[in-house]
Amino acid sequence: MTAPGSLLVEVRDLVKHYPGERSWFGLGAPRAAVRAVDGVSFTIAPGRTLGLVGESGSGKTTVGRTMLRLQEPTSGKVLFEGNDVFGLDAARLRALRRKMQIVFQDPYSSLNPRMTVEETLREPLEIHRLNGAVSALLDEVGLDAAFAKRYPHELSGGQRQRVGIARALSVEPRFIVCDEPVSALDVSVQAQVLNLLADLQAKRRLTYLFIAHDLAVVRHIADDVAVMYLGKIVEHAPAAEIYAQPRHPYTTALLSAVPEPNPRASKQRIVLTGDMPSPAHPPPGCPFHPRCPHPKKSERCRTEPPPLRPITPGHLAACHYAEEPM
Amino acid sequence: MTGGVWLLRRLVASVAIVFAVITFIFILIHLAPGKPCSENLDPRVCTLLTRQFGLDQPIAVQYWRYLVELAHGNLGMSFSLRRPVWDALVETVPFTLQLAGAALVFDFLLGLGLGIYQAARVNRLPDLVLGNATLFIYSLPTFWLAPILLLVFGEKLGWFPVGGASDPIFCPQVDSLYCVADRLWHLVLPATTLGVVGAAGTARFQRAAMLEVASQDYVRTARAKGVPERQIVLRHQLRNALLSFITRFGLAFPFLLTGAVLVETIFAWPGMGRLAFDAILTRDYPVVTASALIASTVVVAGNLLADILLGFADPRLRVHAAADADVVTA
Amino acid sequence: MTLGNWFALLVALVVAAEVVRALRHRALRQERWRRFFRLRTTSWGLGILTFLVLVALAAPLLAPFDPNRQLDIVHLTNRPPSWTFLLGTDPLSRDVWSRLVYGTRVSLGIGALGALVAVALGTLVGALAGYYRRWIDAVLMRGVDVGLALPRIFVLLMAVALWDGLPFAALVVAIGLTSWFGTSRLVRAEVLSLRQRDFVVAARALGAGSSRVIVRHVLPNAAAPIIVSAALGVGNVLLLEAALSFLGIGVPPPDASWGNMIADGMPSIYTAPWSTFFPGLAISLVVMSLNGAADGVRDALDPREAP
Amino acid sequence: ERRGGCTTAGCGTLIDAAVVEPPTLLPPSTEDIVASDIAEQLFLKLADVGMSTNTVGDEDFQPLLAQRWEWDGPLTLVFHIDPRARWQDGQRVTAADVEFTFNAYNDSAVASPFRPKLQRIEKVTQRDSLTAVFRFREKYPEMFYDAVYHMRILPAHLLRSVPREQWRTAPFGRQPVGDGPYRFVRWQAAQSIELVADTTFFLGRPGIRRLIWRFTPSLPVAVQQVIADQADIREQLVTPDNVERAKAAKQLAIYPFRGNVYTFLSFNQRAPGDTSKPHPLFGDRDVRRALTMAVDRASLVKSTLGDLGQVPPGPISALVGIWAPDIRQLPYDTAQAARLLSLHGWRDHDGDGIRDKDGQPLAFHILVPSSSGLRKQYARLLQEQFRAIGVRAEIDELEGSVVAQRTGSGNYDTAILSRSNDPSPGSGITQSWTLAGFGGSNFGRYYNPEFERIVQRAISAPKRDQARTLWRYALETINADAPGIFLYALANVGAVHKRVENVQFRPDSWAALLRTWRIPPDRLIDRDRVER
Amino acid sequence: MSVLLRVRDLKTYFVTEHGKGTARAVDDVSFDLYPGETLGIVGESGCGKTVTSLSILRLVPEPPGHILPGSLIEFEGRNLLALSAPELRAVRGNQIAMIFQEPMTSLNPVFTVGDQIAEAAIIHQHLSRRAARVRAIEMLRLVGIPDPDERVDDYPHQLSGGMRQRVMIAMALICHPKVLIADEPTTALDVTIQAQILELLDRLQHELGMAVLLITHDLGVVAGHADRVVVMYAGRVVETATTEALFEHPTHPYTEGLLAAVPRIDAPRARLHAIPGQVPAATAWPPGCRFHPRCPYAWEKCVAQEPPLLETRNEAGHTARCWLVTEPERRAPKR
Ligand SMILES: Nc1ncnc2c1ncn2[C@@H]1O[C@H](COP(=O)(O)OP(=O)(O)OP(=O)(O)O)[C@@H](O)[C@H]1O
Ligand SMILES: Nc1ncnc2c1ncn2[C@@H]1O[C@H](COP(=O)(O)OP(=O)(O)OP(=O)(O)O)[C@@H](O)[C@H]1O
Ligand SMILES: [Mg+2]
Ligand SMILES: [Mg+2]
Repeated sequence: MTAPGSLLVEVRDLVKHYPGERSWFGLGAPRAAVRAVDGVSFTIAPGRTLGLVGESGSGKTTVGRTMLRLQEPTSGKVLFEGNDVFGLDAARLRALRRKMQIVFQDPYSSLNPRMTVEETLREPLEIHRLNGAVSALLDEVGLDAAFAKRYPHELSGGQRQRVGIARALSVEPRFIVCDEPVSALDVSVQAQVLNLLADLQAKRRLTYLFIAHDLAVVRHIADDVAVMYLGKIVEHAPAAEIYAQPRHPYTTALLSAVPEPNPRASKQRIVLTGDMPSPAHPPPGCPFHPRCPHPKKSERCRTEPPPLRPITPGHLAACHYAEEPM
Repeated sequence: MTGGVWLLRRLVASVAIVFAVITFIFILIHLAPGKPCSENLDPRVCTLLTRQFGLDQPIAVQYWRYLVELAHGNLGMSFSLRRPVWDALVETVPFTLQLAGAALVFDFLLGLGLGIYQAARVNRLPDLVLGNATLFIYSLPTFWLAPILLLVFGEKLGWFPVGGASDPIFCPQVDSLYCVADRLWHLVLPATTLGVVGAAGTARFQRAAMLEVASQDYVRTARAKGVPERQIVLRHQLRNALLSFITRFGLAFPFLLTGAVLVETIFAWPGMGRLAFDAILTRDYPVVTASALIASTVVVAGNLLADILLGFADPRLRVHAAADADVVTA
Repeated sequence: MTLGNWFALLVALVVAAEVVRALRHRALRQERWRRFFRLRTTSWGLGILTFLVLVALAAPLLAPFDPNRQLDIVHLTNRPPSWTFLLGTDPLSRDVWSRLVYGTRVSLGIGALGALVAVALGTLVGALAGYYRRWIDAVLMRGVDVGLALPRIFVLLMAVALWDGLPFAALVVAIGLTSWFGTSRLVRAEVLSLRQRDFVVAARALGAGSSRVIVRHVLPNAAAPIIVSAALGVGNVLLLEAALSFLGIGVPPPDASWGNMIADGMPSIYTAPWSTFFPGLAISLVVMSLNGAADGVRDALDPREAP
Repeated sequence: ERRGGCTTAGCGTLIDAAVVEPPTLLPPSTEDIVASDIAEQLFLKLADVGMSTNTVGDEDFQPLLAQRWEWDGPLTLVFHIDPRARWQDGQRVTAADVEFTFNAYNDSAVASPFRPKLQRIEKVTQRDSLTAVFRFREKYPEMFYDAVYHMRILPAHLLRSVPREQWRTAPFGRQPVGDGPYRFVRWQAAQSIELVADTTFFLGRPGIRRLIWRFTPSLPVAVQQVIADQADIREQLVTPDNVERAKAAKQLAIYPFRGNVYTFLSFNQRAPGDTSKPHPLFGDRDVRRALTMAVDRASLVKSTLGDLGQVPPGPISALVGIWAPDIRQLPYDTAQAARLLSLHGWRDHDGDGIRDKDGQPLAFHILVPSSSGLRKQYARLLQEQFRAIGVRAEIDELEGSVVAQRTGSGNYDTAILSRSNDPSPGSGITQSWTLAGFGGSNFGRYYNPEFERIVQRAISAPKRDQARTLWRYALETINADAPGIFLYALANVGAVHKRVENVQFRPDSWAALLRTWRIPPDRLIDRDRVER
Repeated sequence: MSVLLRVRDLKTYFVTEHGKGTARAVDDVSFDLYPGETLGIVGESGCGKTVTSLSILRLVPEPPGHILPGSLIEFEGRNLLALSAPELRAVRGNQIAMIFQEPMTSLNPVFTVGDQIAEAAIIHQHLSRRAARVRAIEMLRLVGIPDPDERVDDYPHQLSGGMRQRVMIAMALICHPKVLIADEPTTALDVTIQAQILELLDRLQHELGMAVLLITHDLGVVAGHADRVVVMYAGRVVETATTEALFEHPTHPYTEGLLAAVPRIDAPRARLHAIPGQVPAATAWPPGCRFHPRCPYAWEKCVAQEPPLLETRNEAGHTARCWLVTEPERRAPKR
């Protein structure tokens, strides 16, 4: 991990609970809160990419959106260039939003169907009174200028995603949260978009929080990888290390579950049993213990939540038996 | 939250709504200028009566008195009917319920039937013909339809009675099977008038709902299982289309009550709609407020009923004690 | 009917047909508008509406008589349709066709104004409640609950029957003011789901303020239900106005609206059905056309993306 | 189906297609017409006017509850009650009942609309159990009429315990016990009231066994019921349309009779809302005269009512005996009307088609109750007639109660009002057109001392012929003042099923003689034979 | 071994709203399925996989879709396209069963899963409701759902995605069909759940001995679970081979590109190979070889003339729709 001085983003003990819906008249007792994010901390140095991986519902999107203060957190801090994001007033927040942007997962809902590409791209320029050119933006994401007049439904998924990226780029941000930007795309197009993101990062010295559920995709873009499970980070390490030597049994299982396009690869698969528990009722102790295939699983796992701790320098894992990986 | 608590809360809220409605109506009618006196009444008599009814008091006082009486279950004395409002309501409300109920049945049976039939034959000739017919009927003004029906089926063909709720000679009171039939016979025209427009709406609605469901994946799943087409329509599609239908059902009550005012007047149906209408025109404050009470109660109850029905019909809404605890462990 | 009137009528019909044809033709180029014209009823509806608007605009050209003139109260009352009196005369010996033509102005105006008030208010309340949630939502929606439980006909009757000197425009506004509850629920539901959509989140992430988000991103996408409920609302207002006229409260005489034409003709409905039949038909026609057009709008603004 | 076996004379069921449901059947508490029709069958008067409806003196009166009467001095009238008369609960009808009745009618707590008509009776006492004595305050020609016509004798033993201020809502009013030819059977709210013949009625068993009033709030539908043979009587068809349709129905017989209502456009002579100032327009007699002359009343009547109506020769209906078509009235003369208006400075200065003076257009409102189709139609006709001479009239169609409120308090320009007469010309005219009616039903506050004087003389004229001449003079005086435009007097046309014989409509109260109607046994139909 | 399901020249077109023309979603697709084998069909979104699978059971919504005459779908010697409606129903869910991509929407929300599983057994095996319920519980146990006697009365919304897909499988297999068509059974699921489901399918296929048509866009899934693979592009079959052969010697440039584009967990961080351009619209397939606009090797012939499925030299039954098979020397990259 990088030295604190050179940090762009720092997330400290971020917690986001969605209160259960209150019933009619707001009189009813709320249902159990959904602990979407339950104490997440990490840092990202400028120009680097942190890959955030986890299964559906593990809280990845919530982390991304809360960091940009698109949702108010329950507690915790996010520092951007040393500023407390949650402490900003409206005007400064607006200024900050020029520097932090987000790209969405679903190319179908991320663009306003009633606005042309041009209108979509012009809007941020208007809001921040910038003088940028729509055509330059299109060019940068590899789209023909002719697309400017089109409506989203006239574009393919990959093209929409490029427009989404262009929109994020339009305010010249330093940091972009990429919330599963390629999961909805076909393999061939997914590769195009991943390459585009990599190129842009190099060109503009962008910093990414790259959210994905697919470890293989993250492998191609991230410098560091954090694995989330039930609202918590269970492992966090430089990419090379985490793929070579996963410390948490969940990471191990995830890695082994990725189908490999190689019929001869006869690796020993670890198939986890059961589903991820509901974040409204997380199990006590280690949140992963009900599904954990670790041979050493013990009573301790059931009762004592393992802290996220360094196993080797720069490699954090939240497992009592991280020193003895599977 | 359990079903009981949910219901209790809804009930409390419903009472609050009804209360708000009568307050609003009370204020509105008392703010209206004029006194509850008929056209030819000597103004001196009128003044006397106004004093007798306490209408010369400030509105706040009147409102407070009304609430106190209401709390004691006393709806007051009707000025124009010269009898307790309660008595008048007890006699008229059942008629409105009969009319609205018959119209509702007519509306929904016919509407559902047509809608399902149309959906099953979508874009074919019967569907197109019915589609245009329902659209036309849907846009008919009730007060225009009613005289036509009366003329054709009442006067010219003589199939149905011209107005009234029962035969005054044979059935002044419904005390035999014959009289039940008589009542139904009298119900045909008014209920048709009130129901047919709704039925056309229901048919259009139901057709759309059925088609919406028809394109759902689970219908395809059923087909892939080899379920016969009939069963797909009647079991898989209908069950789901009924969910949106129930919501419509809940919204039908205000419509029926509004329609009842006109229909009851034209068909001489001795119901509450007519009572309320006359009461408004004669400024019979207690009757107006009490009718508003009943009307809003019916509407709110209709909504509540629809919600409850929906809760039963839609498993996703069913209130399970352990709805949250969907923890699954292997 | 003079030759000139016939000619004007013909022109109106042809223009209406042409307008629809031209629109259809142009629509073919754009996916969304092609969907608008998918159903035949939409074209018909649009055509009839266009025709009626033309009729309203060109009323003096189409009407052979002064609509309020009582031509001969002794000899020309309740005349059946003929070449002179295309749709007959009413009990006051006025020409039904001329009244119908001029009534188009009033009735369409009433319908549009009432629906406008209702939809504007419904949209505003729905959008505020749906977008801001929290207590604003709670307060507004409880109000809507009460509004929906309020027997509307009571309120209207009271407002109109009991408050003398209430100008007619106020009645229309009153109709509007009591008709928005359903729309506001509809809009709120739509806004609630829209505010979760990524493009709305994106707009906020870009620093767009609430008003901008609502006006540029949320409302345009909630347009379909709003427009549809406006279209259907016009019909409802017309029917309501007619009902109120029937109950003796409506457009002040002598001016014609379809509703008060029906009311005026009602006493002779059996001996001179034409003076009620044609305005009734006109109302049905408008409601039908609006329904047809609304279907088209629904198709055209279908939030589902084009394949 | 219960087909019964009643096949003799005295069978029969008549259904009246009524429009308005009465609020109560207790006679002093209501002026409602249907209530009065039903009360005719339930409660007897002491005596009643005859078919001639002559109200002067007592010669033309028929004995009813009173077997006979005599004058005991100029101010004392003694009635001898028929000893056979019984209340339907078996009690005898006594002079005590008569005394009780008068006191009740005269009690302000009862708030009876008939009370003003009894002002000149000082008191009623009983001489013995069957003799009631009326004491008058003054002597006048219609003393006997006042004594018998307005009151129906009530059962003191049943009503004495009911507090007077609760009479309006007394349960007795919905469950009356009378002494008339019919007894009350049931009242189905908003549906029907049923009476059955009292076979022991002391003046003879009624011809029809059962009477049912069926309430159908819409007149066209009520008419439709008789046409469709689902009712037997519609006593008032009102419009020529309805008459045509009823004539076309094979089973119906048509009975025209004199109407008791006249309708007029009332000019408010005082400023709206402020009775101390004259009305800016109608304070001027010439404006009123001009407006009256601008209206072609004959054509209006022809247009709306055909043969069913007449232009009244003054503020009276055809019922009263002083009606004469040749009473002098303002002519229909638009030229004269225009000249008169111009003369007073009302000219169309700005060329908008409406006359104006000092920048004020000649415009006013016509108030009309929205419940009356005919009057609404008239309002539209008048509006057009006025427009023709450059006067703008705006129509305010308002609910009956609002109209009552506004006209009663003098807050209006003009209003189309109807007045029903009882057979006596005096009472109606005094109430509506003299100083005595200020604050009462003289809404327009018409006052002409000359007219008052003539009326007084007419009322106290002891001879009918003398009275006639004076009345004619009075009417011509008021016509010249044009306090209103007397628009129409509706002739009544009733329709009754042809099987009914001996049908007689007494103009002041069509149902007064119902007990004499009958159905021959060979013409009985299903509904007549029913036995329940 | 005899062919169980033979698809020949299948053409399924959609008439889109007027003006846009016909979408030739499936255009001349042929393949065979043998008893007990798993045949994978891979291809990117919109290439016609789902329509192919729906066509087999004639579930294509009609209108707008229709299967063109001349197509043949032969199951055990009977042409499914010629069957009457009742005959067809006897096959559906009984001989050939299907599971779908979206387990969320493919289950009817208002019936219990037990009812839905049992329905097919009631229809095809005429079991009583009670017996069918017992069968349903058995099936739930078979697909590895814990507490099946309780879960049988659950509604779909009470289950997680993985469990729903298991229910779908139970529903499909209750009549022991000879063919199971699995249309992207795991796409909507998380990797760990995907692994569970694929494992389950493998096991069940083994136990019940049915043939599986495994439709997916994920080459990794095919690699691990299919015996043979059909690669589709733009409504056409572009390559068929045994799994090993396909991954070892991808012949069609599309297959090649696709393989190269897959991000790999074992590769270091590096640029991915991307196929340029987009999949064309089904209403406007390019002339000639439908892949030529995106193909790095394309030459004039590819534009002019569409290649047939050509037998490659690698292996019997390995065919590819590419002129490169006849002119392998052109495989040298352009530029
Ligand atoms: N607005 C909300 N209200 C209530 N609960 C929410 C809300 N948004 C998310 N959640 C819940 O929070 C948890 C985490 O959601 P989140 O979207 O962050 O997960 P994710 O890891 O991004 O999943 P995915 O891969 O499906 O996008 C989930 O259980 C979700 O149901
Ligand atoms: N109902 C339909 N109406 C019109 N076109 C359709 C319809 N269904 C499918 N298509 C068209 O057929 C083509 C093939 O669709 P299909 O669903 O088979 O693709 P797929 O390979 O299954 O893709 P995916 O991976 O997205 O499921 C697409 O271009 C689609 O537009
Ligand atoms: Mg997410
Ligand atoms: Mg598919």
